[in-house]
Amino acid sequence: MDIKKILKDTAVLLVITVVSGLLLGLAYEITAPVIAANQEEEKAASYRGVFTDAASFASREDLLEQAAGVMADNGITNVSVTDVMEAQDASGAVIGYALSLSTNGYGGELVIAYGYGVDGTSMGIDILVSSESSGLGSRASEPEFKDQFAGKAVDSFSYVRSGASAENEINAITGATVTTEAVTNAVNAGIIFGRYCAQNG
Amino acid sequence: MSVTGIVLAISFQNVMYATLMVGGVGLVIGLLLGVTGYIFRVEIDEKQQAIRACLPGNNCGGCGYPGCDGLAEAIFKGEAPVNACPVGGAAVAAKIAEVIGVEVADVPAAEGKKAFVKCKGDNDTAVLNDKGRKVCKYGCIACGLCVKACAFDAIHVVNGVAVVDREKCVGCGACAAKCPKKIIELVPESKEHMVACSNHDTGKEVRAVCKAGCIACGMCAKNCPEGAIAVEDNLAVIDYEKCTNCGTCKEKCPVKVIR
Amino acid sequence: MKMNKHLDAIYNGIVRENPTFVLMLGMCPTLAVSTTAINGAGMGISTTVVLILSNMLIAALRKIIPDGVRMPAYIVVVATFVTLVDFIMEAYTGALYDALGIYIPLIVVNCIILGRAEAYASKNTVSMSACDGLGMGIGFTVALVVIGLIREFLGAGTVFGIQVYEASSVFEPIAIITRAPGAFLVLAMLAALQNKFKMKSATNGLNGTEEKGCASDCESCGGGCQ
Amino acid sequence: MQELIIIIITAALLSNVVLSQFLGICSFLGVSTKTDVALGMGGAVVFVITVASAVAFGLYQILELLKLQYLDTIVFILVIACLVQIVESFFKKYVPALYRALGVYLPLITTNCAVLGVALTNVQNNYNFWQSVACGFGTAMGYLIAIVILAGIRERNAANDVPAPFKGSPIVMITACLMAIAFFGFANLSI
Repeated sequence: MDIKKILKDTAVLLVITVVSGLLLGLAYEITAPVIAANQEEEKAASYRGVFTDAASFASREDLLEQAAGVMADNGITNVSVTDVMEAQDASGAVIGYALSLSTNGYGGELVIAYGYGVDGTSMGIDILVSSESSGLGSRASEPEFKDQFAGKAVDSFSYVRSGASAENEINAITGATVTTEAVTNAVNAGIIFGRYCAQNG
Repeated sequence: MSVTGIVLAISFQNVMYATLMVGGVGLVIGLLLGVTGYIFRVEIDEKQQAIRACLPGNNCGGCGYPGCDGLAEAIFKGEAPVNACPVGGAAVAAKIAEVIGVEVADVPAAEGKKAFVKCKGDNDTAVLNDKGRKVCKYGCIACGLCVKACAFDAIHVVNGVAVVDREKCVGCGACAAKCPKKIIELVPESKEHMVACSNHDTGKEVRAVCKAGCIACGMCAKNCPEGAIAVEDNLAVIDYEKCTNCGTCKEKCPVKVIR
Repeated sequence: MKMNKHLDAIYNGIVRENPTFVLMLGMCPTLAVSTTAINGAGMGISTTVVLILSNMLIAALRKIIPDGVRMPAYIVVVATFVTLVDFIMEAYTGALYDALGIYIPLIVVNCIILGRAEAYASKNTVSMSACDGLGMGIGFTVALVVIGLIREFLGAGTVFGIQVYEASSVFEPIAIITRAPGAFLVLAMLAALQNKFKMKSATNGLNGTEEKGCASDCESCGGGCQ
Repeated sequence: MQELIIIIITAALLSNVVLSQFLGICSFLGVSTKTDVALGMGGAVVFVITVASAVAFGLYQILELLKLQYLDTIVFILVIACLVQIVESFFKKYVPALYRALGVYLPLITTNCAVLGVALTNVQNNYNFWQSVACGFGTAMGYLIAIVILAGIRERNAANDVPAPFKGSPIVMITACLMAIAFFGFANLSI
């Protein structure tokens, strides 16, 4: 049991791991605030994109807690609300809610930002996180598909292969029906939760 | 933000936690590996590791064992002689002998090997076609793959045929393995006479393609006192066990193809 | 073509021992990230940075690190660099970070980095290891971009993100190519092409078995034996 | 208990680590020459991933306590490297034949993306202890199944007359591609 060799090996490994821990700790502390700022700014940008005429946003943690309950009551299992922001106009009056909705798309997690006006109109959507296959599902973030949800006061959306006529119908992305369905389900869940927030906001 | 601003912003407590955490795991791992290393250690005798340390370690396989580890194991088990390493030569043999306490003298000197190119048809003696290539389809095509394969710079293409530098050659066989025409042979060091041709066609056909090729006349076979040379498939082949380097075959050969 | 040994190490990494086509290392990122050329380039560059830095540090420490803890020590060095690159990229190049997603931490287990650390850096000088890292990195990036281009063109009709042909106008994009099985296919074709290219000369090892001499008529056999 | 079995089956078949998530391909392509070697490698991976998942869960609790989640990659990989070295010395002592057969691919398990991938996904799905171990075991079984199937096919391939340029690694990759497409079939099998 040649202790000396074992201790020597462990000492070398200890020195390397301590130095590595130090480096990582420092790096994390320096970059953490920058990363947090980036994420905050990114979220605000997407909400502004979804809620053009909102002047400011206030985070509503209380509504966020109730989100899971509301989803369960309406039998929605594949969509979860990950963030609730109250949209206010210049005078501070509540004009709607900006929600982050997470669901599973074709390639994995799909998170969209959705704006719901207190008068029941869907202000629009934006794709925050998507791992859809490039060229197909990823075309969901193109205006041609996204803007179909903007400015419509409907209870729910449904998609058709092409030639959407009714107000609550949208055209699916060719070759990416799974992605289209995921986005549509998320928006419909957003409408239900948005109406809930408007009623007891 | 001035540098001091950044420094104050970092809460040293977190950094210290991170260092302790990673360092702690490193410590536990180091000890664990040490202990399990000891529990599961395989009884490789220190002597075998010492032998392995003496060997050059370029795993050329010249000794016939899979790399130096294989040779070290064989020497340790006594299956291989101390000087089995062609590359290391006497120096390595002496060191190993010291390690396992055997006198070098009383160990039979293992026969080192030298590479030999069985073709001497260069651009002058061999008949070339209109594109400047040798017509003979057995001989050396001067592709240079053996030169690239040799780690000891012991073989070069000279005037269209590969030639071995016997001093530098350690007999590791890398060139023989790489030769596309398979005409490099490993000949025991002590032997001086070799047939520098691989052409199996009849004498007449050989004469048509090369002035220095073996015409299978059999003069060497008839005159060899030991019967060490025979003509097989129109080509003279030497049996190195019987050959005593007397050189009669070399004199008798009309086309001087035996070196 | 005798280059000085540094240049030779770089050349070696790109052509002779190209990590993706020859050594068949680093398959996981190659298959999964090379959906588009830009992703491939991003992944390639970040891997190259980490590869060079870790190769140099491991080469510098090679005498100190005892054999008993060789593996954990190398891993800590590589993991530290990767996490640092991860933080820096997330903080200062957000867009690229979103595209590469989970593959940044998986650079740690990218077989090329540890493979080169163990096979090369632990036995050579710092400068040579740096060159080897650079060579391997470039080889990997080139391979990734080439595969990315092919998969992007066939699978989504774009080249470097620019739409080259409208979907189903000229040619219905094959969706499977953008998925990972497609990557296997593209890689198989490229490796076969490489074999075919090497195969043409009668003197490489691949078809050593048949004894057909090339009758020294080098024109017809396309050379390759020099 | 029933939920654990579902996790195991989803990890092994539905999202097979090699053929659906595409992690751990280097050793998957490298070691699958003969079925017995593949079995040995699969066994080693099952041990490493299962134990690694358990240990990773424990360590992550500590990391969460100290709010050092960003250290998860380095700590997990350290643990995995240690486990692999233990397995390596264990094989060298008790199963030397397998040790020589696996050769360089045993340390390659450390760099095996599957092992770290599983540990990280366990953390992301914030499984509890038994779920993590189940997911680890399931993933490892998935790896074992995939590598043994590929080894079987490769052994038969050796006898087929594969076109010359496709001999060697290209034919292996095409086989892997076809297996991956076959495993897509499991994708929408919901339990």
